[in-house]
Amino acid sequence: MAEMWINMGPQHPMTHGLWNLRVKVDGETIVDAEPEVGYLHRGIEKICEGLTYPQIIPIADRLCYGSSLTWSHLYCLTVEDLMDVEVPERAEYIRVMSIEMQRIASHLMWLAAYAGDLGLSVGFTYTMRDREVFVDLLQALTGSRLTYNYPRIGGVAHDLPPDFERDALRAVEYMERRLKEYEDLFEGSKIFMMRNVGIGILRKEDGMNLGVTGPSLRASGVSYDLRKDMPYSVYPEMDFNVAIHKDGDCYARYRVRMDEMWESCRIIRQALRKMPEGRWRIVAPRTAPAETGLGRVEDPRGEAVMYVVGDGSDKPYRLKIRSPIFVTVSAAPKILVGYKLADVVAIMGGLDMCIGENDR
Amino acid sequence: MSEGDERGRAGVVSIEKAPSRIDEDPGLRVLRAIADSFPEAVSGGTQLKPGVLRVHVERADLYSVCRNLKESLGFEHLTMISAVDYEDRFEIVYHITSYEARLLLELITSTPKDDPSVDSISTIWGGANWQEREAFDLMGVVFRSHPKLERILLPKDVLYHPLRKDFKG
Amino acid sequence: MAERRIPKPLGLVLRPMRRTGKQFVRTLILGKPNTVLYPEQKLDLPQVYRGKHVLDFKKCIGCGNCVTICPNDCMWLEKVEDPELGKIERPGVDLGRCLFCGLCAEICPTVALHMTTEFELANSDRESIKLGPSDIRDDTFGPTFVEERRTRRLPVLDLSRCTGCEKCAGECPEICIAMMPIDRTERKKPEINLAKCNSHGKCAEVCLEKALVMTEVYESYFEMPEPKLILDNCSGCGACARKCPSEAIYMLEMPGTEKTLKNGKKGKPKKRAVFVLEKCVGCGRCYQACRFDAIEMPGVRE
Amino acid sequence: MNLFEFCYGIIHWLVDLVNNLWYRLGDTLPWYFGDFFTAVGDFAASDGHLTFMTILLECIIIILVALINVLNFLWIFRKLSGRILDFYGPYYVGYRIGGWLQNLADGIKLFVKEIIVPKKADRLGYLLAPIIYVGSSLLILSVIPLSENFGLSTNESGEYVTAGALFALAAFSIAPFAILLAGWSSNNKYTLIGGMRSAAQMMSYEIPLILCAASVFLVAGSFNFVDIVDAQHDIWFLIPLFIGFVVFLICLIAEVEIIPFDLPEAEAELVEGWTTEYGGMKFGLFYMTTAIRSYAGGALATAFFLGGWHGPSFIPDEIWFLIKAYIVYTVFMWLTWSVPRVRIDQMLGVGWRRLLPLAVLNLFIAAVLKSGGWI
Repeated sequence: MAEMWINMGPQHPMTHGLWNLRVKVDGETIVDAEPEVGYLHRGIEKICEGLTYPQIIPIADRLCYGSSLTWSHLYCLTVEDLMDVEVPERAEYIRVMSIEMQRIASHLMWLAAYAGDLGLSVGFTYTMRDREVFVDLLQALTGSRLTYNYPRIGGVAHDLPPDFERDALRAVEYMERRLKEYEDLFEGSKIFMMRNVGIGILRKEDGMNLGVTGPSLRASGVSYDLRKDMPYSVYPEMDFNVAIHKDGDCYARYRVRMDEMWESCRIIRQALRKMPEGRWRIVAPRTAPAETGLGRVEDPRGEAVMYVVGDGSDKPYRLKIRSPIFVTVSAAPKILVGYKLADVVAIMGGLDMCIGENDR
Repeated sequence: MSEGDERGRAGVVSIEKAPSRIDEDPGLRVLRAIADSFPEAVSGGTQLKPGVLRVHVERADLYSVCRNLKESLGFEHLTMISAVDYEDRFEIVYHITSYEARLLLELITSTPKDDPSVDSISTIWGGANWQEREAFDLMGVVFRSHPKLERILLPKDVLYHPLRKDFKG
Repeated sequence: MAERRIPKPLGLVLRPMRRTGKQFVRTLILGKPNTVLYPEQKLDLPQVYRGKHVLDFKKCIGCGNCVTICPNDCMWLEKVEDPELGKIERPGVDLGRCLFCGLCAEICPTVALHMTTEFELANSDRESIKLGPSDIRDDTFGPTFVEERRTRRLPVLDLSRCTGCEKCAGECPEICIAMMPIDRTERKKPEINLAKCNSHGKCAEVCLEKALVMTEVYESYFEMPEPKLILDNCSGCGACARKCPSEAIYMLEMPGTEKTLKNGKKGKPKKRAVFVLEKCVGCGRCYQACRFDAIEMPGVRE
Repeated sequence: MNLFEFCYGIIHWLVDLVNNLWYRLGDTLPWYFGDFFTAVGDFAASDGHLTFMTILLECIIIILVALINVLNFLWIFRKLSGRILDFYGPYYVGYRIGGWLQNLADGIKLFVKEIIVPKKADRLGYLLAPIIYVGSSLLILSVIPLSENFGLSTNESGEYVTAGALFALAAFSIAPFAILLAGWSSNNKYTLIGGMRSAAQMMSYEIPLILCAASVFLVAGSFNFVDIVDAQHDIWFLIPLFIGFVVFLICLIAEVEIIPFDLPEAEAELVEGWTTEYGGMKFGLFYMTTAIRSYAGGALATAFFLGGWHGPSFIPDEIWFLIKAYIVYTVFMWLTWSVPRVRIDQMLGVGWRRLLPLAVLNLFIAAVLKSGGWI
């Protein structure tokens, strides 16, 4: 068969969201790939220039449907850096706990999508079912199921609801039981290992050069986790490990995310134990000085950065968002070439795409 | 490191004021190294807070400074490229990370309004490729000798650069 | 980090089949599947859930802060006539544009706007999801809602009753009240430093005219803009005082500005606006009402 | 009484009923009309006509039974997958009978949809493909008897097609042609790749499948279903030919195209594979045919390895056969929901490198057993 271009997207079951991966195949083997993005460009950076600082928080939630809390948290961190706001300690702990819950929920959603891509329907429904536990917790905490709008500049919106601690611990225990089940379900199956081990290898040098971050980079053997390396919030107080794997293939990426879920469970326990009493919110200033602020967090998908320029008014002059997936996708051709057509879903699924933050 | 030290801006130290501590702090050491290698191109090196540095660089020397940063100072990861449209200039801000030293360097270069162009650094950091395309797409900054400087988020036939301040709706 | 147990896929596909078999037995024999059969069964939603809005007409003062904070411009103020409350302005919500972010309920200075757990809001046309003030009115919802925001008992000043006797300033144990003269009116008003006040209530006790009354005030998490009067531009028309939803603006006469009429008598003196900023909710409606550029409000969206 | 006798009785009764009228007309009308009616009556009462009509009626009954089975299969498929995947499955349509009517409702819905042919598709091939696919799959069912008495036979003694099993396997392997035709004529890259994959897959899994069947034929000494099942009266072939059974099941999964071997319609990479361009009832036919082929596969496995309709006599033979076929299908479904999809090269590797040697080994075992006289 002659070489031909195949459009995988913008409306295709492989693409989680609106984007287009054009692959050139020779028979079943990929010889070239070219991602095309921008189908979901909403101009959030421009929208934010016309909104006041508190109004942007719900907009920042809309950046990523998988882990919206991380983005509003990042936005609040950035603006607090710009305004020099000191956040109460209880708020910091609540934030850390909630974004770790969000990380678990996001990774479970990734696992669900990944399993669905590989054709493992059971993986899809079981993980989505267990994600529901954490979504319910976050709903009880924040009042919404997907776009939480929970962090505020100078704290968080609500205090913990009654009995939250008990429910959270129960959920964490449940999750740890479930994670073992997933290991049986995924790694226990020969076919899953056949589809993953040795597929889509991203070498360490390539990953570092191409700016890949997050689990995808850690799966290649680079220990770069902002929670450890450049700690923000109360992460220095937490005892956790950075999940690293050295192979750089799809299995390593899967493994890193699974390990991160274990570590997140640990962090949630610690945060609940160490949670101090006190205020969870302070009054934030309305206007920001004419300086720049920078916030960086470890998103479930990688290193998320916001850079905000204030001009003395109550609206940001410029808000730049660094999406981890945007950079990771640009590395996709490097990973894809040489593998089979069916591996595209495993590789791209393993990178955990989120087009909302990618196109902004 | 206590939380107050980490967050507050009280730790802003310029190189000239505290020469005795240069060798203790890795950030200041990096600032000094940059300033030594490119005495004319680099100005205003400050440490905003522990682990975050800021350096202004002339746009003509941007490429060589970046090459030096990657090859001798161990800044292996380009985090972000952001372009800001000020009233009198465009500022292109590069956030560059060093995995080893745990440093973030904010490299700022500015271009005049009528000629928003800088050298592309996508040959140094491959991750700069798409970010430069994005900056070109949304802000209209031209990156010279970029391998494929096309619009990326907007359709190919759009005539404007929406993040510029003179673009209204 | 420590290597975790990685199961060897020895049984080819038996291990996952065992898991699914367990699940099968669990759902088929031992219990029901996890699904919630939606129209018959519904999830229990927490109180903080952000669903449809309800507005307590009696608590609402019509300040429009909710309209200002809304990121999507989906709220508006509408004039309604109520048999009890008279001609008032109350907000409406366009649910077709609403983000359900809850900022409107959060900023409400009198906790009149809430979001309920009602989420079945779909309708067949766009006009019917545009809810006017009467559609979201529910005066009975407020008491059932546990408000998280704290209240403080604060002295609230009614300037029209104040005689400037300075008793309150003398009584305050925290010395947070200072009598400040009001320009060109030959009167004084107590300025209360709310940050220092710890709700003793002594000032209200000694006030003979009941100008200072201790009232429960919800504390706000938002720093609101404060109006500034440019006295030279003020014509004394009183438009701002009529518009002010929290009655924080008083029109005081300025002695010595009377015009001499033709018959030699003196007319009425000119008036000026005086702000009691402790009561201000920062809505900026005075700024919009003023046609003489006498009020500055830094940072209010045009 | 077997099915032929049953149908013959019905037809005979019907012809008698109508012939009353015919002969009376022949008697009363003038000669030139009367002769004609008498001749019609004579023709209707002739042996050839009666046998032909009997076989037609048999076909209709068998297709009806098969379609009801297919509905059952789809219902089991959806209900079982619901239970395994932790949701309810069909629930409201036919609430009292566990949502059984859901498939009927879906069928009606698909049936009233517009027939759309893509503009650049090859019209003839595009429309012919579902017909070939369904037709060939129904052909399989025509020769599989549910018991000694329930099957398509052409004479009163109830003998079935002599080489029925061979015919069934032959009809089973017409499908790749239809799939390739569908994939090619749709003029779409996904369908093309899906069709190619399907052809490669079915051809490579055909060989172990037939080798396993051959071991059964060898041991039973016949191509006839009744003989094969009778040969299992003492011991099911499952026990001596266990390897063959496992290989046969795996090959059946590949032939039926369900996960883990549903590469031709791998939805994550090829949208819907070779059925991408098909909509409405054409898609419905494909969907239904998957169930027909599952049923056929289960029936073949039952007849070849699981002792056919043998079982304790408190349940009728036909029901025993169906129960076994359903259990085979249930195991398919269980496996389907537990594992991901394999890749095409891995799949072909498994087919040629693992299953083919195993099938040959199984044939060897069968030959040894047969020649040793142990079975």
